[in-house]
Amino acid sequence: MLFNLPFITVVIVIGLGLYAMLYKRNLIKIVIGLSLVESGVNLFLVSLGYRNGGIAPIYTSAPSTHMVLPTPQALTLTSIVIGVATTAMLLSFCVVIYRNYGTLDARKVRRLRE
Amino acid sequence: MNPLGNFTTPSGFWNPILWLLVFLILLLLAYLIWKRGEESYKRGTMQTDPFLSGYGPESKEAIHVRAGNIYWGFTRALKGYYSFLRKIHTGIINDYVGWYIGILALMLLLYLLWGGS
Amino acid sequence: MWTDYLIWIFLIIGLIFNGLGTIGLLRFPDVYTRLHAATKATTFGSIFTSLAVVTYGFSQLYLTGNSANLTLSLHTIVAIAALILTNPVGAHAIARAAHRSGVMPEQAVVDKLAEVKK
Amino acid sequence: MRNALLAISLLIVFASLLYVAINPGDFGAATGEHLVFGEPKYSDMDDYFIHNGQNQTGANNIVTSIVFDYRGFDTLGEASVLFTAVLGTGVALRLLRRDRK
Amino acid sequence: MSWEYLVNHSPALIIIVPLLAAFGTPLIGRFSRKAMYIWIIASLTLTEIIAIIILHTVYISGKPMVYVMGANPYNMAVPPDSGGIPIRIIFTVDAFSSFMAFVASTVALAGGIYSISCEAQQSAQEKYYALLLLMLVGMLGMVLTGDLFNFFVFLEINSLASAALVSYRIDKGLAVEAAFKYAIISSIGALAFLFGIGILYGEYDALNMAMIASRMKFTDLDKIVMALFTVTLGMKAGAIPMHYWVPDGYGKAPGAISAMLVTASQASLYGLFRVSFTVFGLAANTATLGWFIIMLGVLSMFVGVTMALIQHDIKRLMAYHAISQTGYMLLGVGVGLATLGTAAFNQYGLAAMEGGIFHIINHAMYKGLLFLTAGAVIYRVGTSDLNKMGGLAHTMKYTTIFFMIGALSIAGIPPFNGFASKLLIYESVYQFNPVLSILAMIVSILTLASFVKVFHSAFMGPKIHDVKEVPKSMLIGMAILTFFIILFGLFPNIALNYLVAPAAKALANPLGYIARVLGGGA
Amino acid sequence: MIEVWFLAAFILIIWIILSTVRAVAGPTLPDRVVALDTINTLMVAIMIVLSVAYKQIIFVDVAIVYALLSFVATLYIAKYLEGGI
Amino acid sequence: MIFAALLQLLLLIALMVSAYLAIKFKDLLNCVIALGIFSFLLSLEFYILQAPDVAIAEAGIGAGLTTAIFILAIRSTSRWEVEE
Amino acid sequence: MMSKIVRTQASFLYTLILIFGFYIVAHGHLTPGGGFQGGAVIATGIALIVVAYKFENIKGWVKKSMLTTAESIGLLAFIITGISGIGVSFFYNWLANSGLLFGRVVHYGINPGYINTAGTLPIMNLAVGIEVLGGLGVIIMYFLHYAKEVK
Amino acid sequence: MLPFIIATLDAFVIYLVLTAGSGEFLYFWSPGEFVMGIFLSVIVGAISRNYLCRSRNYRMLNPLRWLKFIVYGFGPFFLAMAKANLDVAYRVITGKIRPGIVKIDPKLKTDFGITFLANSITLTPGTLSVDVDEENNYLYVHWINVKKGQEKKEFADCKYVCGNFPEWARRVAE
Repeated sequence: MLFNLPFITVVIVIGLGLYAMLYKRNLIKIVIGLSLVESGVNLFLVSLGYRNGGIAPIYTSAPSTHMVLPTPQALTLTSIVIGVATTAMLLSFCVVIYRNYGTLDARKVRRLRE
Repeated sequence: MNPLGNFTTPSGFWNPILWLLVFLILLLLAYLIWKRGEESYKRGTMQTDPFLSGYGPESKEAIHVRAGNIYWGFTRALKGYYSFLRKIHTGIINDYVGWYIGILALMLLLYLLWGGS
Repeated sequence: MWTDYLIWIFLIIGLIFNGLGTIGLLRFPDVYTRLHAATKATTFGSIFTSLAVVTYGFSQLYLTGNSANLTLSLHTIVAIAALILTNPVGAHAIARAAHRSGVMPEQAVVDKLAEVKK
Repeated sequence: MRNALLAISLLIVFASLLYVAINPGDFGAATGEHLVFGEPKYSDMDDYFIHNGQNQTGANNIVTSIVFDYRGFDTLGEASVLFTAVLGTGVALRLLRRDRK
Repeated sequence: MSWEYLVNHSPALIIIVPLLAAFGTPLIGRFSRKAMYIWIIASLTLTEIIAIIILHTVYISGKPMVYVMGANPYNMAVPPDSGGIPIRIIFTVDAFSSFMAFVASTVALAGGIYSISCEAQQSAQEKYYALLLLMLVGMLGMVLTGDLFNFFVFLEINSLASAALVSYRIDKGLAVEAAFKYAIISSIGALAFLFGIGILYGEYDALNMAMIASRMKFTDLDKIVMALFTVTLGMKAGAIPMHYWVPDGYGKAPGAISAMLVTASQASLYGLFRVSFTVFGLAANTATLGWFIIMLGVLSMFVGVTMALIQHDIKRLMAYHAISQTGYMLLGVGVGLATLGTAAFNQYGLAAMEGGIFHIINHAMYKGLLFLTAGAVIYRVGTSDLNKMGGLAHTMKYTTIFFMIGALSIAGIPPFNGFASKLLIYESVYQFNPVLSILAMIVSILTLASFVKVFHSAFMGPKIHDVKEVPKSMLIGMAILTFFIILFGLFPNIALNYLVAPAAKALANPLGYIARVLGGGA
Repeated sequence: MIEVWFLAAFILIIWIILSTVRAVAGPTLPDRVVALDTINTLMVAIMIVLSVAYKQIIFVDVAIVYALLSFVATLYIAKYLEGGI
Repeated sequence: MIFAALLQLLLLIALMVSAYLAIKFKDLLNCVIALGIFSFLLSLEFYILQAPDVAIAEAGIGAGLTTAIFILAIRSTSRWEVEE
Repeated sequence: MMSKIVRTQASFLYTLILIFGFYIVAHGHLTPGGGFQGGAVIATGIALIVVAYKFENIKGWVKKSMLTTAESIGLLAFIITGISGIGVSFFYNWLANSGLLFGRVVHYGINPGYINTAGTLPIMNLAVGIEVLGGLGVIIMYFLHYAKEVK
Repeated sequence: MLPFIIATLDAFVIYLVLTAGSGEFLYFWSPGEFVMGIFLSVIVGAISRNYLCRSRNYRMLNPLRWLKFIVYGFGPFFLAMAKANLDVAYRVITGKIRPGIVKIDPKLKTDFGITFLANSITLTPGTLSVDVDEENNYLYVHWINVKKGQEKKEFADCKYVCGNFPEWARRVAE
């Protein structure tokens, strides 16, 4: 019914993130692009595990036992924490680079080349 | 499984101990030949200094060939190649990602068109 | 059951006020007036939609006796409390920050705070 | 030149990922090897978790029982990643002597 | 009983020991620095011992060890009531894995001992050592695990710890720039890897490599997954068009970390081989993949070495050599992959793979040694610019000897270990395609040339710097690696028969791997 | 009865999208923050409503987390604008 | 059930729009706000896909802490994407 | 420093966020949530305190060393809980269905959720919660210190 | 010690509200929840004691004040809020506004009182507290419809701005 729309959204979000990583010159913008890609992958994992009409994989007083697949959710949890860790570290690098170079422009942050 | 034995390669074998023995014998031979050389030279006298048409030798720091000058001819000969290499090493992070994406795209094309069983 | 009608009423009130808040957010001229619309109306609307849920929970508790519905109602009440505690402070912080960052109220007849600043 | 090549490769990658995402069954074609939203093809591993997770670990929340029991080792790795990131942030943002005001 | 217990649980213990040490290090480092050193070295040594135990066990039994996290009993890969599917995270330790684990722990031990003097002046040392241990954990996990998502997690640990360690010398911001680039590129790679895992999960509802391999149908989606995996792991290994982070990262990291980064790259290479042989090897026609890897390898060899010739920064030069040497391994294993399943495989493909795999251990050892000597030089001279060096052989005798051994080894001069593996690669690749072999030899010559350059400009010539020999712990670190170089150089049979041949056979036999995991309990 | 809750959620998400318009258009930064704040509040409402729609009482916890935490992000932006931090 | 599907449709469209916004603006603070909105919407999407664990994690980490870290980082660097 | 209103309200909300975070941590095996989510909520509470007050005050109240200690201790507790099952295998859940602490037997099907279940899972949840609150909190503190102390 | 006990009890009460309906023994709470709640509350109390009772002001311990608070919350406050929303609705539809920022002097002394008042003001008709004077507790209020004549005065009349909320704030908080 949804024409795989969640997957298509995932791909568009990943595409936007990759676009930002390729064409934007600001380092923080690149980090934002990276976190977009990562959110896209997370959404991909969760929507892989969805079963039509399923309920959350938790036994409570809900009547049904037709549940969505739990494994992708566990994987996504791991992925989210890894994502925030990566983002924090990259941003700390950005801060130090700005302090030493006085800029965040990728075209100027290239003292290492050849 | 003799650790000292030789191992076979697709077209032969290799035994480092044997090689080492041969090498040592050759070294001995070389030493003997060297020993037979002129013995009248004395170290530390004028005899061992280079003769530069009367001028004294330059200071040692000056004659030390710096790293940037070694293989100058080689790099000069391959100038076009090296200028290309220097051009693609931009050091811009976007290009790093770009190369990755480019190779990924190439690979995807390759696999989707030719790869597979 | 009569609670169904109550739920309907609550939901409709909530949705209308939320919508009014959103429209106010779009229509008003400057940050402060938008904050008026956004904070008051959406908080009020959300409280009413949540009250519908609380009503539902209690009615189900009465009907079925399942204590899970009590949890539903209590948690919703906690959520309402959290909303009431956070939203006005957030609005206040935004307003203050906006004023300090130099966004002046439009069409203002008086601005005592700006006078103090000078 | 550079931008054109980049755009082409981005498009290729995008198209390939879109190929993953689009289910031809929606448009009348034969499916079978494509991902379909809402209808996973195999689900034996997850059905095992759903049916036995509660008995074996005693947790009502199957996700938690996966995160901490069946795949607990992943969680250890994840915690280590967070630890690593904290250490990395600390290393990068440590104050050298000359940095102090 | 306890010995057997230790052996049985060694795949878990090898992860637990360094991880526990890493978690404890910040606490201990707060009290006493000396206690922290002892703690670090003890844990690294223990890890090394366990690695040797695993190596021995796998060699003796001749089949992969299986360790299931959280199962009762520990080796029950497939629960009886599950209908033949693995549920938990399974560590599958075959010969190749155990051998990589040995390499990683050896280099880490050398690096740890080396760092004690080398980083003595820096602040935040407890973080440094904790990160070093975590990096080791990442490598060990990557090589030991049999689960794709777990591989991803350890890949991330490895990447983040490496990036953090690269940025350790934040002085001028150069190291941080390198670390930023490395972290960005490895994160995007890891996300691509995760996306691939997601596709595989969606298709086959499994995360275990053996399970996926047994269900593999090689549809179009799997081709996309294969592209994502190979490109990502190739990038992490430093193959050429995606190598840009390598000179930055290797060049700016502290000495011991450069040596460990080499091993980290080898671990990624392991992942590449594991994925392409075990996961895709059964269903896919691997000729395309093999040729692709060969092309990457040849490009890496040639471009790497020619770029190295014009460098005047000692560590960047070595980093380009690392790329070039990675090319050899890709070449060797690529030939094996291209011939997999044909009659030629037994003729020379297996030998090429052996050469490639043997080159991994040799490369890790001698490149590690070279980076350690470069670190020693920088430690004393204070600069990494070759133009400002000279005459170090006058005072730093041991360092010079170590450097010579490393340089001769990397250039493939007999009797050091580089020769043995290169010989295997040359001969087998010659039978596959003579041009490639000749190219490989040319690259070897150029390697020698560029190390002559380093040797000449840094160690020969008049005495410019008035420096002393480096402290003892750095020498010990270098000596450990030198010992293995000479050992494997003089007795290549030890390595070949005990380590490399089982590894190559294990890699070439995905069916055995699958059967070991899925074929029931003990 | 279930349809009612879904309908309510649907209407609420229309309001969210309308608020996103302010986030797009908002001339100044505080305007966008106001839009963010509005979206948060509406989101809490949606979550509470949907938890009944899905008959899952435990889903309300997510809404509480939302209500408590979204506020922190607002405060950070506000403090930046004040020139604090 | 038609409303459930429509709800998800609108949500996904909003998700795409906010992702676009997050990379469109020149003022990085605006980007961060858009990223926050993206995180909220993503969390709601997780919620609708019956993954409350992930939704809580995304709400707590993605919406709360990541925004805070981004703003602290922007505070230490520069607010504008193109300097000068 | 934010205004007096924000500060006062933050002080109230701090307790609420903290206990709610711990509620999420402790009920990880029954309701959505767990160590990571609860830890993140608590860390956000710390971030709230950090943002509401002046930097000079925060330096005295929220200590980096305390947070890193919490992180290390949480991780050590987590891995030791994992190791405690090594009589059978690493990460073996030996407490589940044992009748001991957190060992109440649960059968397949719907139940209202008893906290005394799931064996080592609640212990691990608590350990991870402590770790995550320390880790994420100290990240915020690092950034804040760098922004303020470096010229 | 007192702050610790207060914080612990506060946390424990919230925990009990959150876990109500969990048990069979006390109908509302199971013994396990009780033990866990006490354990967690002690931790929370230890962490947050310095924040909850920052002002060392224990007036709010009086149960009478809680009663007043509840009466206020469901009585005048709720009515004012409903009125506020009708007001906003009116202004949204017609667009009739006459905004301005005025200063009021509510004559409150404690932090809690001023916070209470400011939050009430923000949620009630046509007003939004923008800033607060740290020493004198003056409130700066954004008024959406400034009454004619009020803009001239130094302090606007509380009666027009916020009705009798300052009285309530004094009753509850001071």
